Amino acid sequence: MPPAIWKLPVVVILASFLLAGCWDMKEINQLAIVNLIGVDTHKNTDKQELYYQVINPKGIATQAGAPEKATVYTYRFIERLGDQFEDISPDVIPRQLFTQHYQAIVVSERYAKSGLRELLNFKEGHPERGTNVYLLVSDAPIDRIMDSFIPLEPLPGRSMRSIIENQSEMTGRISTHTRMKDLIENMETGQISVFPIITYIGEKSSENSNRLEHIQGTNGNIALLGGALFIHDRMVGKLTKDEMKWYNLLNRKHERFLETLVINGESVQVKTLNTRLMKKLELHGEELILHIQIFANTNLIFNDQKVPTTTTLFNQIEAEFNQRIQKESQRFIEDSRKKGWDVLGIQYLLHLKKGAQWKRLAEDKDRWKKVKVVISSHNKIETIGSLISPYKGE
Amino acid sequence: MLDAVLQKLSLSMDVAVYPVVSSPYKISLVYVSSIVDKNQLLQFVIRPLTEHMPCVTDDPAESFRWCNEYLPAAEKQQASSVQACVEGILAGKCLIAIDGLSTCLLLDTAKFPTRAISEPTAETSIRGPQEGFTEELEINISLIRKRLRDPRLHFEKIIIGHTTKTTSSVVYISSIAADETVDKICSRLRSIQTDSVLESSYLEEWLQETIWSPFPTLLNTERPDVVTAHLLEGKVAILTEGTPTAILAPMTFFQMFVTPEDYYQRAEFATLLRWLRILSFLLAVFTPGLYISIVSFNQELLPTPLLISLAAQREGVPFPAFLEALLMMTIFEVLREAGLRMPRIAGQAISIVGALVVGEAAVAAGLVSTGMVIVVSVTAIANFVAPNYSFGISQRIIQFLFLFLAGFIGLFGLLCGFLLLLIHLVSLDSFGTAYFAPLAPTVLSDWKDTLVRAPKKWMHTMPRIFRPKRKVR
Amino acid sequence: MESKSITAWQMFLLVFSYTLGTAIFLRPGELIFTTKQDAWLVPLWCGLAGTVLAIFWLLLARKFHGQSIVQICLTVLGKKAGTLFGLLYAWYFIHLSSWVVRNLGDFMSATIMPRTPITAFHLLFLLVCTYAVIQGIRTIGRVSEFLTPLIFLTFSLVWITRGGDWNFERFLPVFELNLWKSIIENRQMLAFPFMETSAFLMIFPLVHDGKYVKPFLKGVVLSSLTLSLVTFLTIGILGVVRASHLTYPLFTIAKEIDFGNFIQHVEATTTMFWIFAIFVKLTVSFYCATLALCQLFHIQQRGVVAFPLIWLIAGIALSDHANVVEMMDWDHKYDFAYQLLYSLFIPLLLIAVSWVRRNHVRHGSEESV
Amino acid sequence: MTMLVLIYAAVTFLPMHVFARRGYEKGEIILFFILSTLGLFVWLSILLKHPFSPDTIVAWTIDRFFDLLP
Repeated sequence: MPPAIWKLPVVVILASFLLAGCWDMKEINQLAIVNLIGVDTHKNTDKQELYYQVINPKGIATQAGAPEKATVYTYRFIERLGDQFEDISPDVIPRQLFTQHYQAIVVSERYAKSGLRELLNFKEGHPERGTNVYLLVSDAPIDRIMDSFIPLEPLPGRSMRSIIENQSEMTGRISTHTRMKDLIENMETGQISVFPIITYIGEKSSENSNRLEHIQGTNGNIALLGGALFIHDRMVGKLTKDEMKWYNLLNRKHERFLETLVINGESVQVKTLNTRLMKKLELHGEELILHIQIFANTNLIFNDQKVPTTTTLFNQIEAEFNQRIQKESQRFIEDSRKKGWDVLGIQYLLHLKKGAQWKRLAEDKDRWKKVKVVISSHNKIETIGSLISPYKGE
Repeated sequence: MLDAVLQKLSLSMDVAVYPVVSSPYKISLVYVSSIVDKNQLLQFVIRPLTEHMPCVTDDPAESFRWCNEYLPAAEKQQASSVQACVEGILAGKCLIAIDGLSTCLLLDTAKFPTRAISEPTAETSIRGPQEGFTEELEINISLIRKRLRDPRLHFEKIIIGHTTKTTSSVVYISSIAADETVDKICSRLRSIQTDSVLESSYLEEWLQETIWSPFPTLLNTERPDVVTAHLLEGKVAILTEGTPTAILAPMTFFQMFVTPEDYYQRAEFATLLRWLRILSFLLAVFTPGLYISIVSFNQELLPTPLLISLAAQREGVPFPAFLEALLMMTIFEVLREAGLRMPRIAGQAISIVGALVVGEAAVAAGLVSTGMVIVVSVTAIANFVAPNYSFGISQRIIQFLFLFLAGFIGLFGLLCGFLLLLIHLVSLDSFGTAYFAPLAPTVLSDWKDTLVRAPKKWMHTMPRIFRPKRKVR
Repeated sequence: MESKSITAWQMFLLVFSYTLGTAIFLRPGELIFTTKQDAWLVPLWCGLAGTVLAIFWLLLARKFHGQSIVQICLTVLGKKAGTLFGLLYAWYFIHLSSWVVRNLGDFMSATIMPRTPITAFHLLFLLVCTYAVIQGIRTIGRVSEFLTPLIFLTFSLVWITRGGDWNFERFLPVFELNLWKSIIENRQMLAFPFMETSAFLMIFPLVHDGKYVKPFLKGVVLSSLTLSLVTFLTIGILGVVRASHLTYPLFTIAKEIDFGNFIQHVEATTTMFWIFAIFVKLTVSFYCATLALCQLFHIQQRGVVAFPLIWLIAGIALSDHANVVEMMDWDHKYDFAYQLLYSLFIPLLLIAVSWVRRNHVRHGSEESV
Repeated sequence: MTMLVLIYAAVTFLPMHVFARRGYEKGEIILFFILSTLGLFVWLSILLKHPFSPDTIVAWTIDRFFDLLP
């Protein structure tokens, strides 16, 4: 057993370490926990307006029954994004910025149109600022969104996040793949990406926390408007909620899909449980054809038919559902083609193909305009609600 | 001869000289009254000498020969040298000295005051035998003999300590225990140069190879059934005179999580309990360090709601997290020590109740955050789960080491602490068996009894790490 | 202390985590940057070349049974030249350890603890390594036996939780790389994880009764497979775009774990488990450096040599390069040539000299050694 | 600068004193001294702002003598 020769100098080194103190030590109550970040261009200068919504811990952790206190504070900076950002925050915020747990980032339409590349580099650059966060575009002036309290949810950042997650769970109009890192990937490969647009209902932002006493739920609140379409890192257009639904279906973004059909005069609502979508790009002679096949098991949520529900009715519903999907998606593809948006990402599919012939086709930038799209869909109704045959009413 | 012996014994209060016959030559008895069985002495020595001794002949040798034959004592011994006589008297024997003769007769009438066999205090178990060892070596040996009626059970006698001369016995089953382990232990015991051995822990320190290790490489226990179980697995036990605790060697790290109850309960219940003990070891060692490094270095590990509530809690706390933890833990240690020193009944309760009361008061006074009190009391309670008390102490030492490292450089310090601990554990070995045996030098067949307590039906092979002679149980 | 030996299974684990140590953090990003979505093929043929080198070293070790590379230099080249080449090897191992330590320091300060100077990490980590080195190879073998399953477990957990973002389209178009250009471009991949296993030339004699051939080969082959698997998974989850621009793609994968909205931001703890691999790598290279010096100057106490080396290695790690980019650039240009000297030229020289000397002896011309 | 020399003294002369008292061979103590002085030189080169970087030396030699691969 070698004598403990390493003990003596070790004590010297460790002692000198302990005296030197700890560099990375930051107490919990020295942290300004950021929950929501907003970015907007500052009038016509090249600076940006940055909004940091910081949580007030005492405001949230109050026991039940205590009067509602301000749960968040918004700090506004006017500064160029990239340079010396670290040192301007301490001018105003007395604590160290802790941006690792922020829930969402809201970008104004103006800023989105001018390109987000700088913001993405800024966010990915430092490990403390992540890009695994939902990106939202706001068409209302951004200070109205950042400066208002939201009923029911103490933290506005969390409310935006739950809007997106619930919406994608229930209706499938928004997919959860709308994070900043998805924009990064699509930006480089030239694909299209769609991010939710939110707006503020009401004229004035409700700055005061006693707004939470009012019974009014909808006005003075954030609401989902539609989708913002991005090519590379610029916002180029808007999609309505309805178009968003088709976009998500055709790009395998989500498994949920909701559709109301009218069969022999009465409405029927069908919701898909899991949709599987196959995209195959084929070359027939000189002609490029994109085959899209959709398979779905559906759930009949609302059935207002006067006719007794029999399998024939089901077949009828399924046929109508398939037919509606083919017609509507063709219409959606035509509209977007007119506006010059490669919604199906055909250019990207071309790029993925192997072989010299495909390479030649991929060179021509708007080859995707001349591609014929064939859509076929098959679905099967699996579950119905608790009404086996709806009431007739007479 | 008699005078020389008395002069050597320096006439302490309890040395008695009793002249039996005084006519032609003096025959006298010398004994230590405190450690001699009086009525046995009266009945078997004094009465026959005074009444039945035939005519007193004037030849001392004749009467000596008579005493030698007719005195009905269990063990007679002739002692010629003064030293032997003195040793005999001090060992509780009574000496018959006849004038004019150089040899004397020693009769064994020793009766040391002993305690009755009672329940072991440290290691209680709900089910299983309730008898524990006592201070008397013979009684302890009988307790083991009672359980192991096997001719190959050996008790080797070794006398240690040149003033106390405590007899300690090395117990092993020769058909199972590995020979080199037994030889190593016996040679090491024989090589001990000390004057006194009052408790088996003296031997423990001599037997331990590494001096600077907080981890005990020998298991101490007061229960004969534990000793028998380990003997059957090829280990060696060391019983010492005057202490109820026996030492068991060789021992691995994972034996510390084994309690005798594991083998008396059902298999799956025992396995879950064993995992609970391992978890509580990890809790006891890592929670303070982890809490400090999360609260003051990488806060992002906490989920957001917890982070917010912790921030709200720590709003008014004056100390940084590291100092606060140090303060609370020293208070807990003080309270625990106070609990131990109190009389047995109040002891354990005081330390827990005191801790929580002090904790609450500190929180009310705003000195400490509630989260810290929870963390420190969880560590303290998890520390009590360790079945072996000396293992509990080593946990407390490591707790503080990890706290300092985490307080100094956060998670990285904790990582280095864990690595130092692992290297230290892995480099230890107790009597030829690797200390971290079934895991570090992986011996898969032994996993069934360390990490998991397999049901009896499957346990038909012996643990291989102790190199037993017999492979099948 | 060398009498203590390690078992074949421990040897395999040592080789496995030694090769994967820092390579798993640094290599996938660079590979994806150069050979886009076919990056996972490169480690395969690097492993192939590595195995060829491994077989060459095994032959050398078989020829001089029971001797480490330093002792071989002494026996073959005699006292003076032998010590010179032995010192060269000792310097190589010291240089290796300083790279490993520097990579660790950069990783820690770039990801988890940005404000701590990297020397703090270096000194503390080297202290732990010295304690392991002083305890001997048996302890190092057992430590790796306990740690490697932990590392593997954490890896598989991370990949499972990140399954959600998997997307096969990121691999198309497949097999587009032209082999020769990618070999030239990624030659530093051959040098960094695979030529460094020449350090095991020091550890071959320490394996229990000479069973070092199979575990060593298995270790090299399996680690190259794991490297290619990791690159494959990085491309699948992060995508070629992000993976090629990130300094530590593995860290970003751990950072973005989001399992049921509760297990988030666990990157700090997961990377702590991966640092065990770096610990094993550093301990092995540090042990080889100490052993080389001890065998050169016939020293029994490893502590006497190990302890000043902390001081030296931490210094070299700091003074070697200013930043990560400079280091990667040097690594790309010179690493292959530099390590070729130790892994190929010197062993070849040793074999040649020993062959020439045996001819002299057989032809009866006595040559004083 | 003085802090460095102080630590150097603590790290080399204290242990050397212990080794001498413990009766180690001459060779061991000398090697210990050489290694820790080497360490001192490296740290001095860092403090004096032109760091001793073995990699640049290797790069220089490779460029001059053997130009192996592009």
